[in-house]
Amino acid sequence: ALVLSGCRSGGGGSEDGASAGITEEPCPDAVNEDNGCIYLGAISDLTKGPFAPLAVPITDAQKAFWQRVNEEGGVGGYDINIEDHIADAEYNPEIHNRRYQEMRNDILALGQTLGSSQTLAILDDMKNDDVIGIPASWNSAWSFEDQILESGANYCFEAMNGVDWAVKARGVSGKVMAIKYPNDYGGDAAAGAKAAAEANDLEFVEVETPTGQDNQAGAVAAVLQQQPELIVVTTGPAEMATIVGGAAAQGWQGTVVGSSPTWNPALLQSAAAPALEAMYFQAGPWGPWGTDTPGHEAMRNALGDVTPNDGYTSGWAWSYPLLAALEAAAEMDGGITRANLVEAAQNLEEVDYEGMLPPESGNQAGDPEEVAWRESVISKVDPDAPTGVSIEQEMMAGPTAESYDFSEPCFALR
Amino acid sequence: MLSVKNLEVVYNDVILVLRGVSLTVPRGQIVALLGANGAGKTTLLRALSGLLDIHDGRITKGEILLGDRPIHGWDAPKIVAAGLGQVLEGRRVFGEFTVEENLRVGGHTRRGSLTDSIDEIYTLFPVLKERRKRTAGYLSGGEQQMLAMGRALVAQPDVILLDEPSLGLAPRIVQQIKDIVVQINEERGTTVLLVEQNATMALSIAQHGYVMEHGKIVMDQPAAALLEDDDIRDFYLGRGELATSYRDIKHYKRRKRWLS
Amino acid sequence: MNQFAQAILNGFSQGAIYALLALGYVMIYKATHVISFAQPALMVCGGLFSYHLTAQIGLPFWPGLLLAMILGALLGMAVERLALRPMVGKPVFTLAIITIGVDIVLRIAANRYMGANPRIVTFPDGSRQYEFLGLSITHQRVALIAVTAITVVALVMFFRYAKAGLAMRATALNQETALAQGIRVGAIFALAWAIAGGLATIAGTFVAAGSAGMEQNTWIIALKALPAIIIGGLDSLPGAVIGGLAVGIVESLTAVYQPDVAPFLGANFALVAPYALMFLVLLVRPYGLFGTREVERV
Amino acid sequence: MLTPRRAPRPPRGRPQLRTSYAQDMGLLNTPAKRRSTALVILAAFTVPFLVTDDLLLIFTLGLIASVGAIGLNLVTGYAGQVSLGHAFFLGLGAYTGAVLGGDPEGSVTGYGLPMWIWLPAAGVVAAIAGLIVGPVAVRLRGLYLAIVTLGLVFLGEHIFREARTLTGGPGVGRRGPDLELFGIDFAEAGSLFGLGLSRDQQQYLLALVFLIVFAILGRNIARSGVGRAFSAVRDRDVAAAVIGVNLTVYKVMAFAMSSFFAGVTGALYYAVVGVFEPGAFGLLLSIQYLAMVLIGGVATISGSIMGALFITSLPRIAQEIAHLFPIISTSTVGGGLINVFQFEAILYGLLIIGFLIFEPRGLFGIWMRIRNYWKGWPFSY
Amino acid sequence: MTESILEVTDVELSFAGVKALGGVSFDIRGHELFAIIGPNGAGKTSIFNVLSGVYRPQVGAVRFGGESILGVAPHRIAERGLARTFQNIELFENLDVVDNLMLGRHHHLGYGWPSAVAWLGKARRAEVANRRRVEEIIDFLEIESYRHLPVGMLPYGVQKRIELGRALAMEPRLLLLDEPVAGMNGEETEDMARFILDIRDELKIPMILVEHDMGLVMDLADRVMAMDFGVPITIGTPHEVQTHPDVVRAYLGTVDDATIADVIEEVSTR
Ligand SMILES: Nc1ncnc2c1ncn2[C@@H]1O[C@H](COP(=O)(O)OP(=O)(O)OP(=O)(O)O)[C@@H](O)[C@H]1O
Ligand SMILES: Nc1ncnc2c1ncn2[C@@H]1O[C@H](COP(=O)(O)OP(=O)(O)OP(=O)(O)O)[C@@H](O)[C@H]1O
Ligand SMILES: [Mg+2]
Ligand SMILES: [Mg+2]
Repeated sequence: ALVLSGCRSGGGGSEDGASAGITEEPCPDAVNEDNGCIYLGAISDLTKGPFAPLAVPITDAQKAFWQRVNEEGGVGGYDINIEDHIADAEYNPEIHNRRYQEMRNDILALGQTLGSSQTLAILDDMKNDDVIGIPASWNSAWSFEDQILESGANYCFEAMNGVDWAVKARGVSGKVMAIKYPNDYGGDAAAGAKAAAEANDLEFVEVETPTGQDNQAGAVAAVLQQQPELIVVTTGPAEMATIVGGAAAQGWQGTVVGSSPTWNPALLQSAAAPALEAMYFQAGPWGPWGTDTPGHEAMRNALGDVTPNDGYTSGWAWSYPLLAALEAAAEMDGGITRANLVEAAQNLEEVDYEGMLPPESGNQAGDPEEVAWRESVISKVDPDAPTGVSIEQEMMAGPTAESYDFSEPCFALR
Repeated sequence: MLSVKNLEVVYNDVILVLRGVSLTVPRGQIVALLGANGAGKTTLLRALSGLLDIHDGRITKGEILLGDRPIHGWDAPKIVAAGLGQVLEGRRVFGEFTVEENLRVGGHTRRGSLTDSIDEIYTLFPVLKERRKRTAGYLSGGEQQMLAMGRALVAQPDVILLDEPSLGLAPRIVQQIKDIVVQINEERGTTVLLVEQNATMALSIAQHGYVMEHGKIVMDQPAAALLEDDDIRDFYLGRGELATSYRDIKHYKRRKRWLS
Repeated sequence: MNQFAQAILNGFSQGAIYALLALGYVMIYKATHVISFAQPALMVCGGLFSYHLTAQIGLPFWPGLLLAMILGALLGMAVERLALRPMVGKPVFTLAIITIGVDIVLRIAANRYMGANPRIVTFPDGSRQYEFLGLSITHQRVALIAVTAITVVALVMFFRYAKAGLAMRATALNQETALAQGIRVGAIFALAWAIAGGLATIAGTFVAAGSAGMEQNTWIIALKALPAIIIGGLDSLPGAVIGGLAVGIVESLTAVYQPDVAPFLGANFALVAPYALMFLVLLVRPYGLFGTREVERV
Repeated sequence: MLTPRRAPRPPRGRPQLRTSYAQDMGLLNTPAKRRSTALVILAAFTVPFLVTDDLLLIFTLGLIASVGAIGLNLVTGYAGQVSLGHAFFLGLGAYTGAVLGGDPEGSVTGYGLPMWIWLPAAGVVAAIAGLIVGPVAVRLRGLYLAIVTLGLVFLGEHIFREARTLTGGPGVGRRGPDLELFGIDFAEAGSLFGLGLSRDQQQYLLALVFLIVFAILGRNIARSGVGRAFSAVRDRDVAAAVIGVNLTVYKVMAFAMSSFFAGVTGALYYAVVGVFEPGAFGLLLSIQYLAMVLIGGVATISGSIMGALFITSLPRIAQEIAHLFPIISTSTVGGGLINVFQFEAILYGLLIIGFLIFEPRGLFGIWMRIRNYWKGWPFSY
Repeated sequence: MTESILEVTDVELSFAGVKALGGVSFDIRGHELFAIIGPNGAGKTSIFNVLSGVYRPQVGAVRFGGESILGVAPHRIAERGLARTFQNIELFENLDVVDNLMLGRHHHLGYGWPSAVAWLGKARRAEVANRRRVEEIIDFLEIESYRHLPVGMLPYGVQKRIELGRALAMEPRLLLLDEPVAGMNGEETEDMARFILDIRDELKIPMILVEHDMGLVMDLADRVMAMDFGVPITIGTPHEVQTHPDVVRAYLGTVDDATIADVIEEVSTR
């Protein structure tokens, strides 16, 4: 198979960008036998990488999303297939690149590209190939990349909203501490937290902490030493629970604001549960799994009997703009092609998120300063909710985010 | 007691080293096995004690009987437990162990206290007693050889295979080794298969002798007869009466071979 | 001062986990002279056994742990039998790479079991605090330290009074010679792996009972034991314990003080502090604190 | 000293007999070796015209990694100093290359120097690090050395993480240097000797030439007095010293040479990969290179190359095999007992285990068997 | 007689309280064959280890070729012309015979790593020239047929010969042989004896020989030193040493011992 599939002369013949990734043949196992087929790729982190626990539900939700689209008749006479080009890149830019090379002639667009440096590794090729992609993160830099079709408020705005909310709703008036991973995710959120702290005239400190629950002694010590009133965390769930649990065990009290990647419902079984229930809140781009909107509802129906997880919610919500772009491209001259899709994506003004986000949040046509979506929801710990959190504060943008000068990313990727 | 019938051994699936060896070591006797370097003596002993595996060797034909039990195909620990002990070629002491620990490992298969048998070894080799707490790897070559011998005796096997036990020993100790072999043979009735380059020594205590060349037994006679044999004298015993000083051996000699 | 003492106490209790893991490495090294890179997987699997037995099947913690240890030991033996035994007598680095293969296989299987959610073992009354001299420690940590102490004593006794201890070392030094003494090398290997599996299970269980539980990335903890065994000396049981505790304490002290005392070392220098300590120890003692010096004479 | 003898003259028509010592010590000292090497090289040059670009990328990376594997084989295979620190030297080379050859306009430091500067410089910087580490090796043995060099990897990762202006930091990373040599831009499709070539074809050819050069250098080291001294140090160091080999010098030299190879490999490899981040240079990378050496064959140059190609293409091999099992491959992510990616990853582990169990002498061992079989051809017996 | 190549004066060596050598003095005169005998553990090998720089004695002086070699690294001593064989064979098992011997010529190669990497004129010429010397030794020791075999696979007797060859390849000014015929049968011992004699008589290399084969020692040696417990008992001609009562008691065994009687008889009839 290796030799056959790799044979230069036998390689499919669809090397010209115009028609790549789209055929008049029906998809394998097609829902609509009469439709042609659009192939999407997904380069994710499915086995060994650090995000595998989240990436698997994200990817599953995306499969379910496109399956539902097909069941509702497809787009412009085509079914969408993402199943055939899912690849595991182990959160490694090098493998990410390899996986992209393997599929670049066979896909129309990337339904998922997970990781920042990973996506950067293929971004130039994507540009040359006229391939757009859905990121699996909320990095502020994506607003500035034409090839990338992001959804919801980025980490930076999210952190601003978290701080603003805590000041207002929890009466925070003391020191704000950002505890962050030393990467783009941490950097983006910390920049937002800092901006908000400054805007609210609060003292601000930043602590960088590595991955691994066994490596949080420094962060715990920093909390105990500095006694912040508010902590904005951008780590994984294990680290967040270890820090909050550890600091609380030694007497610290205050407010913790995390974001979607810092939370896992299983933490409610841990020794840190009491501390989390008392202090943990989470800013997010949209409501958690159990939220009552048509989009959430459709997702829950489509996924059926799975253990609820907000990875699903994200994977589902992220897919809407690509659907919108496909629908727009189908209306254009020449129908759905890579080039049309790029153009459609760049000119999207509204995306129907079925209530998960307001339609105007999908606006891509304009300066990020003008169109970037700045509103988040705040959730609280709720042991009765399916994913352990439920909405505390509906979609809003705090004063800091409202007035933030977004003429460049909060945290530069290149 | 121990008999080998038509044994063939192959290393790495290709190198045929024993080509049909048969030999018998009757109960309570001492049998000497002679042969040039590379003849296959060590290989035969490995086959007897089940250590071929580890050298990528395999018995391809023939059988080995210990008493009336076929033991080819058994693994080494089982053979040792059945009463067959071995002194490996080339002083294989556990270098990082002390002398005493080495002796204790030697008694691994024995139940109960080892103190008595170890004391016995110390009487046989007083040097070892002096060095009992020292790291074996730092002993002199000869001391290590004594230790290897002593270690095999701790287990008090019924049959013992000795692979060049006198290697690198001072003449007085060689003498002593000889006495020890005779002693355990007489007092405990231990059966001995003795591989030696020091053929004079070996044949002087053995009842029977075998000579091996190129993986075959080429001579099989009572020890006394072998001692008289001219060829044996020439090749194993060194310069007999005929030979003069090494200084006079200036001519190139062609090695005589019996068969093959 | 109090902060200092607390940091040491925290490091000590974290070090107990490293010590258990280090003991596992040392066991396998003692019998085979191989460093097993499968130890992380054994730890993860052990933690999951405990999780499954307590959270899913409903056993209480201690019986669950005991049963899990048995399963962990069996898993260790199975690994040895299937992947390592065929390689007896082969170069140790080849074996080490094989253990890496084993680690991948086991961990993927464990990941499959875990899925997206961390698996958390509930330790009864685990978060109760004890206070003394102004220091605080949780009930669970006290239990961990006690279990570690009991395990260490049991192992040391075993090695002092059982023949297997000497036989195990003999096997590692020279398999052929060991075989010739009647030592059942295979059984020794199995024993070493079984003990290592059991130890990894205890460590894994306490990791899984921590505030974040056992998740897909938790295995990395097991690598902390590597500097520990070098500090203590690869083949020394007391060395493993002291090394493990030293790593825990140094890590904790660095995490607390380095940002203020030596900020120029960069953020999170605590991650590499164990290795820095290892370098220092080796400068003075090339075989670690208690390791056996390799004998070499000509 | 001894009665000199003239070299024996070979009878006519017996090509196996060498007429001079120089021939006996030649790079390829038998016609069979010459013939098979020529064939292999020829085949290697035709590969880019036969396979698709995605496969070609894997081969390109495999060829470059081969040089790193040869380097590790020098220190670990030939000189017996087991190093788990290779990832550190690879990283050092990668960042040296990226900083010297990188885009001066970007947010991370880059000097935009040409390839003929950054590539050797990457080797030199890594070699200097090797010179510094080498003396530690003199004191330590076996696994102690292995773990200490592993410490180097952790230290290196820390430095790479912290030196954000040079490395971009974790999760962000930076771009490698521009691949442009003798006016040929290997990062774009172009034409070479009148042949229209895609980017991947060009990079493949570059990697191939790069490997050939370094394989010859490696072979020279191995067959010269230096290589012999390495083996002596490995097999018996006391005896080596007593016959006149300076242990310290050769251990340090082994580290320095190996690091040089690693340095150039790192620079070129990540230039081809494009974007890389500090996490790349962790324990796993070191282990991968060790696996290349072990699976390829210890202390052989050709083994290193086979090992590197094998390990770099192993994920793809596992992927292809996994798709042969239809039951598993139908479910991609959720559902089922196990999904296809997990199956792939497990296969990857199993292949390593199985391979070493069934052929502990590595790919080189298999190659020797095949060669021995064909040597007697057509009279195979 | 000119200055002697080796002078050992009052050398004492102990290991963590254990005395291995307790005041050893001797010298080598001309190109004589000097033998050292003594019971196991007497310190013979330790003397060799002191001479070749593996051990450093706590007390005493060792002058080789007129210069002190105390504290000099083993490889430097080798470069000055001291070569040895080992009691337990210390060959490089994975290398073939030629490479083992070429390693003996290591410090005669005379090219550094840059030439090695490039393999241009210099390295190539040096390799060829040294290979020629190695082939002479191969001829001399009659090991042609093993040339390209890894030495680990060869029979013990051949390995001993190759070890001698490696020492010879160093073109030594003094050669130390540690039990060169241990584990050999009569015929192989004869071969070895012949080589030793040729080395002394034709190559004129002085030698120190440690050996338990009394026949060989008494036959070949010019002078013999007997030692026990790290101190010399006596130095003299073979005959003197052999009949020295202390030597007989400590080393050879009781006089009624048949083999020893043989030996004494044999030597005294000559
Ligand atoms: N592991 C092995 N692999 C391949 N060949 C081997 C192996 N061990 C021994 N041989 C070969 O088998 C033959 C017999 O070797 P063996 O060691 O049995 O001889 P020996 O009679 O004991 O010789 P010595 O007197 O030197 O000890 C030799 O030619 C040797 O090269
Ligand atoms: N490195 C060392 N460490 C400790 N003790 C040592 C060391 N080297 C030698 N010895 C001791 O010194 C003494 C003399 O040893 P040496 O090897 O010189 O004896 P030898 O005369 O060569 O004996 P043999 O004839 O048995 O080879 C022995 O008791 C030995 O244990
Ligand atoms: Mg033998
Ligand atoms: Mg000696």
